[in-house]
Amino acid sequence: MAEIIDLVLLGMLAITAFNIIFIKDLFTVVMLFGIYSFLSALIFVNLDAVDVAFTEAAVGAGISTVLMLGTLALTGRKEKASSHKTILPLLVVCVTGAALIYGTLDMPLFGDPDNPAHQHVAPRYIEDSPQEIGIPNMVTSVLASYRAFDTLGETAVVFAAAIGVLSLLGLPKRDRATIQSGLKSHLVLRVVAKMIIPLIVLFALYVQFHGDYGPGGGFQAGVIAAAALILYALVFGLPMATHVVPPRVLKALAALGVLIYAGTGVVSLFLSANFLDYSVLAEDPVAGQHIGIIAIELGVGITVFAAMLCIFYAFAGQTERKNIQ
Amino acid sequence: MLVLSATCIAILSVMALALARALKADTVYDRILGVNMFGTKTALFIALMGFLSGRPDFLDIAIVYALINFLGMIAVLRFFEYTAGDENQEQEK
Amino acid sequence: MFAQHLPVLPIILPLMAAPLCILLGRSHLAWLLATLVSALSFVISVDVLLTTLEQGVLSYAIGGWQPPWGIEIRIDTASAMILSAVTGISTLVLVYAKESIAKEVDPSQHTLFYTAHLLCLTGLSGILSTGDAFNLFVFLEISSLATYTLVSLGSDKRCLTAAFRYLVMGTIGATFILIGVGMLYMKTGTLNMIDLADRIAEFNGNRTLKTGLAFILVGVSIKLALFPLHMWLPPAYTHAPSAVSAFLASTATKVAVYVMVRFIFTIYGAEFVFHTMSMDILLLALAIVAIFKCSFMATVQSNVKTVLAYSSVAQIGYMILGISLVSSVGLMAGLLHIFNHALMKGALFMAVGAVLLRTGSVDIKAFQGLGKQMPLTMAAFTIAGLSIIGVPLTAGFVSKWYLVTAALEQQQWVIAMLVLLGSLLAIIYIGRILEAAYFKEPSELTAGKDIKEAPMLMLVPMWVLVIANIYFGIDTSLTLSAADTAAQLLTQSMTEIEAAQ
Amino acid sequence: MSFIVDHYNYWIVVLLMMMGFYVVIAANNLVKKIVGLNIFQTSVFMMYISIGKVNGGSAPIAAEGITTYSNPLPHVLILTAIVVGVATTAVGLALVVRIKRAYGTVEENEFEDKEDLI
Amino acid sequence: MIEIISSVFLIVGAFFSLTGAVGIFKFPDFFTRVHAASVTDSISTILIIFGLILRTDFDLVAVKLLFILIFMLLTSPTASHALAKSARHGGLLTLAETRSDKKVGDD
Amino acid sequence: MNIWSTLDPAQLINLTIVVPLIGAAFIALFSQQPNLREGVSIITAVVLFTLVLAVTDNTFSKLSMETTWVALFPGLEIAYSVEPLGVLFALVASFLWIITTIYSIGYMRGHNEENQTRFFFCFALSISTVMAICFSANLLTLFIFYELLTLSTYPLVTHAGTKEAKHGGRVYLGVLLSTSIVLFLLAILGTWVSAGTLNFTPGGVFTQAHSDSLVALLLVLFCYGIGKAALMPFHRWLPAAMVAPTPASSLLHAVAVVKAGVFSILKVVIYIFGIDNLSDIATTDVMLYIGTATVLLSSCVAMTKDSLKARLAYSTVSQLSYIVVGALLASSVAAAGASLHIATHAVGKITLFFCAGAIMVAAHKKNISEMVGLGRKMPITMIAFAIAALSIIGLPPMAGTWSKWYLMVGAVEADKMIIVVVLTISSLLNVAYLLPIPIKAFFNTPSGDQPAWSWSETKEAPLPSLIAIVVTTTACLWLFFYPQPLIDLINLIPDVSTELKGRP
Repeated sequence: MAEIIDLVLLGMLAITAFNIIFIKDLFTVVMLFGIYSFLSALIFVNLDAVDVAFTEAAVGAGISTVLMLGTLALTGRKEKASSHKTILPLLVVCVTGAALIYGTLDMPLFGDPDNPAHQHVAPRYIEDSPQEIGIPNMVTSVLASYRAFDTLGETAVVFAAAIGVLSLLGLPKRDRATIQSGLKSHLVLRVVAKMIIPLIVLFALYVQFHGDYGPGGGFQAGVIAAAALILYALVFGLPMATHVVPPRVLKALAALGVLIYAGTGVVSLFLSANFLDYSVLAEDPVAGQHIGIIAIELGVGITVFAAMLCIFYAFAGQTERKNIQ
Repeated sequence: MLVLSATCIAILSVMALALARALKADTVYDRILGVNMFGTKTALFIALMGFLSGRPDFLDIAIVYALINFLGMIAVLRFFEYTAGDENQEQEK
Repeated sequence: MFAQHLPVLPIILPLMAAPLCILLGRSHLAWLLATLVSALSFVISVDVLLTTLEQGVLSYAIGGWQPPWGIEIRIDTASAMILSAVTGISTLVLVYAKESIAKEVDPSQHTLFYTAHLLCLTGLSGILSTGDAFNLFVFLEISSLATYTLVSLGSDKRCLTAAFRYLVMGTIGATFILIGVGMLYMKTGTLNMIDLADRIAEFNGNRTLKTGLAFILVGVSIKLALFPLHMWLPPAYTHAPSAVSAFLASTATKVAVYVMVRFIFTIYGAEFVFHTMSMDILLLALAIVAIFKCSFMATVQSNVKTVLAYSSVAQIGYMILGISLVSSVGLMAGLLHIFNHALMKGALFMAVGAVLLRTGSVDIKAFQGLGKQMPLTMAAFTIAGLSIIGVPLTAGFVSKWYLVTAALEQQQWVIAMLVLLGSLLAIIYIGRILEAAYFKEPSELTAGKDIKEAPMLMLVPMWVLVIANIYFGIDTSLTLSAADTAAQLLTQSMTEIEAAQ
Repeated sequence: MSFIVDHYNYWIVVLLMMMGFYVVIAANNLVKKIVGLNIFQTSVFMMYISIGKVNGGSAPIAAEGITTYSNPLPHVLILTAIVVGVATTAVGLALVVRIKRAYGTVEENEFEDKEDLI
Repeated sequence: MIEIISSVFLIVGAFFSLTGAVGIFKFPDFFTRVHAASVTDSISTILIIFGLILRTDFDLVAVKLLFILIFMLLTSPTASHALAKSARHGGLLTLAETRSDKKVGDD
Repeated sequence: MNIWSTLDPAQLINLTIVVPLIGAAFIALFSQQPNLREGVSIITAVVLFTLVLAVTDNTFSKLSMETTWVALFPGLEIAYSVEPLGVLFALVASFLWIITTIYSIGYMRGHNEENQTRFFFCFALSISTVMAICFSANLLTLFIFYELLTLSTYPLVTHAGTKEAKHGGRVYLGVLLSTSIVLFLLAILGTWVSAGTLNFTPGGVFTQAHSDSLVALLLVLFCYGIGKAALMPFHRWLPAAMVAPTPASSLLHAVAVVKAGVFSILKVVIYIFGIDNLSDIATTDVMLYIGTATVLLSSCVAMTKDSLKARLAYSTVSQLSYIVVGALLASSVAAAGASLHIATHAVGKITLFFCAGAIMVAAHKKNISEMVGLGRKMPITMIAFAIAALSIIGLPPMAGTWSKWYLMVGAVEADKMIIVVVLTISSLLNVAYLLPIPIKAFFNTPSGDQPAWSWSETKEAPLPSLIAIVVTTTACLWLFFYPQPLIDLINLIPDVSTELKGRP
């Protein structure tokens, strides 16, 4: 069954990607990209990567698509036909593809438990992490403890992206509350949005603190919380949203999250352990690990929430500007 | 189990049809409709898959799907307002 | 107390300082913090370098998890040497940036500039220190994202398209690296570099590993702007703010060269790359073409920053040439050139930035007559330019000397001669600028303007680099011993194989 | 036959990657380039997740009664990579917005000051 | 017993969603298509989720399923409504209108 | 003669290099006071000459003088050590610097040149580098100062600042830098990699173990790489550099640059290849014949030039090749002749250039065709010219006789009769292109209605210039009658001797 689903999904992916190449209406392209993300997230679920699917759905289909749509609102939705350069790209792609196919010939069999990838490092994560770290979600264990440094880097990347977007687009000013915007004609939408936005925030908190046991964690929670506010901004207008969460606060929050994460590592340093070694945070190493993971997940969640929302604000501020003019 | 599988396949075919609608549509609204339908069915599909694989605690993902689908729809509608003025209804097929 | 933690500090200090900059808000506070942190990192890296020279490789398990399960910070002499150069240049550039940025960047973005700079430094330090292949990718992306931001801060609108081009190319490169690392992982089950090296040795001629190597090399080649994948570099360096050009030109591509060295010598092993895959011939050819094509391009540009940017691509050719000679001396020459080129390009771009500050232009015409109007700046430019050419008693001569020595040791007379011919082109493109500065009358661009010497805060870092150029051209003991130790360590496996045969 | 069954997943993923890659390098519109970049990256993520799959395995969240888990390590890597991807997308799109403002177009061949490159 | 009821729910739900999918192709104008899609969306969601709830032990999983159901029942019709409204706002006409007033273009 | 005998011999070397630098610093300091500035120039030159004399004294008393500045690479230092050939060159250079300085004062003032400070400054700098070249202990040091010499003389070449001067400067810099970087440096590196040392070693550094083809290749690289020796086809820079003011030209063509080139070739031949091994190298003969071809060809070209300085330039190209030929003949006598020719040609050619400059300053004439009857206007200058020309030709009783004599003897000893023939033909060509000038000046009367010659018409160059001319002319004669100190010095060079082998 899983194989059939896999194949069907891959087929749909291929069709979607193929259409994206040729469709000139960028609006459609972006929507199809949303579908592409959804489909790939389904594949991730099908291949047991639930945390990844969670993230891909929230980020790829959610944030990326919203940002792309926001950009289209500013740049126009038609791709102009280009007469030149199809041969060279095609050639490059064919060569690259051929190289990859060549590479697959010696690849380990798909799904074979005896693959080297499953034999060397991974068994320890699977077998020992529930005892060493004390939480059932191995992905969270690896992410937040064994490879916490990667995740610190990831947080820095999000922060860097926020810095980049802010320096390029700047944050909207707070004092534009007078201008009515948003989907103001959609009364039903406004009512429903008011009802579900608290639900989403609640769900985000659940994902934040349930990440140890189920799929999810700081990153996903941050994105979902940001999604709630993005929804708010979309329905009620950016000025309203900036009143709820002011941009300056967001900027500070994004910075704070990184500091919380790195600070946790520095605390370990002061407790004469290696950087990001949580075992020393409590008497019991396992409890220490747990405390550490909660702390850094909080840092990740705050940074991601603030950074994503910041980025959205920056884009929305631009569309708002265009709208006024 | 068989019923679950059958339902899965049915939903999968609905997804395929919705996708086809999104790819081949007369108006941009039809596209959006297809995309929306695709999104809701995907959420259902995930829920079914959770049961199929015996790990129903993945329902969180289905929630995210539903949420993101809604968000995406609103974003499409919102930003479509800006671009609709730019060009006429699309005509390509 | 912190002695054993020193290897990790050059990464986390700037990483923590970056958000602090945002929290501080005021640009001059951010500047002060960034400079101090960068200087502290520099001190630490030099200390680490000296430690590696005494004790060999430093290993540090992040989170207390032993490799290969956890991420290891692994600093050998090669990394420490380049790390010192990167942090050192970063400090100087930050000192320099205060005045330079004030003119070129909007005041509201100054804090963001320092934050992005610190993030970039974090990324570069991380790349240099980490012993984990995937972690390297993460830090590569931190530095890249910060770099795109920094480039886009330029005052000319063309910086935007340049940054975009850079972003697309850079992301393709990073994704290629990601594909390659994935292939490595699927065949070996590990991501730790040393562990990878041990396990790769078992598969000789595996097609997946070969493809992985090809993708990693192409990806890294984009990042290091190896010809013909260098298209993003000249516009990016031309239109970025001067301080950014100075920082990037002297560090970012060098770090990418380091990544290539890591993958070739530490992970795959020279044996696999050069004997099984015969990559040396390809790299050699590309390096030679890069040297000539881009040096030639440099000679016909009118924008001095573009000249220097093309020169950078050409100089990268020299580094790759050193690597592709497959010998300890060649690698040593490559590493030396990474270090030395950082010194000279930094100084050159700083001088050009000072000219931009005072004349408002970096066209070669703006340089006319500057020899009298900005004598100190132009003297710095001259000395650093001589170093690029490879004039004796400058740092550039030392690395070229070893490069040619390495070529001659393998009886590659033609290559040796080509390397020297490349220097001639450098004479032409540097000479054009010097001629304008010293032997021409001010052009209409600057005529009538009262052009003063650059401010102290710009001159000091510029001259520190210039003096370093001369110092390391005369007293080569430190750089040579470091590069030699590093090269020996990296080619250890190679020599063992040769000894066994 | 078994060769195909064992590799079809990789092949389709390669096909997807290449479609994305083609969009990146062939598209004239900058937004489309970014979309292509995302497709390319997402497909690479699929390759990684394929590596982690173990037949008969289950999602790597410890639960009673389950003995085989898929490999969690690729999942962790890809979580990070997805974030990197969205970060790049955000910065890229911000650049596109600025380019539109500065040049009035986002079509690559319409920039009036095309630089003589290569 | 519960299993059978659940199966019936699931199959009927699957059937409804298939009809909805056919509907978005076969119905003549946009508004009728929206109608087909949104109505079947809701009913099939209700049926399938109930079918699934019956297969649980009525624990946290069931709560989550209920949450999904409520969420989807709130969002899906709203989205459809907003879409239809947008389309109307954007000048799209029903089939009847198009027939009766051919002069009005859909721009 | 040794007024510096109290000084440590090693310090002497440092001083010879540093004293001109200090002089340069003071010249720059006194840029506003011409008298003071030129006073400093002359004092520095004199001090330098006494220093070199002290070094000579030490050399005769077989005192070894060595000093090391810095170790650039392991086993490779910037180091100096005195050996007789270098002393010879240093003597010539430092002596002629005094004269040239005196001459320049007259010339520059008479010509109202701009940027005189820069001129004297660069002059002092280049002398400093020449001293370093003279005493360098290894090829790397030689190379470094060889390059510095090129760079420090570049401002002299482009001194006029005109378009023409810049073009000349470009050719000058282009040819010299490119040959030195691409060929000379390559040859040095090749030597370093294969022999493992760059130190000048009596008898050479190559052993039987080195492959013949490698050594042969290196010889070619050295001969062409040392572009300052102006071996064809890399001689173009020399005529191009003629745009320089005459004192600079005389420095370039008689004292510093070209002599540094042939000096380097001699040093390489004697101390890197070894004269005795030279005949075993396959390419020696090839280079030898290229050298002789240069001798003949450039003499022919010289005849076609009407511009006096250009003619002298081609004459220099020709004369330089004498030295190259002498070095490559693989004969100790020829090498001695070549070494001696450095000195004799220097005094001869500098006199010729001084005269050319004097004519420019006093009569504003550049071309030979305009110099008809000039002997009456400038009798001292033209007499000096004639004497120097005879010296270049190699007729007794002028200094040039000795060097040509030894070269001939060397050629005979090496059994290369063709060289003897070529040298003879070349001397005839010298006669053909040099002697007509004084002859025209003295014996032809200008066409047209020019009045007859009278004393009142005499308008010689400024006094300092005239003094300089007289001194160098005297030197031309002096060296014929008292060449012994120089010959003694040359005989100290290992493997070089004015005595024929087998006849001690």
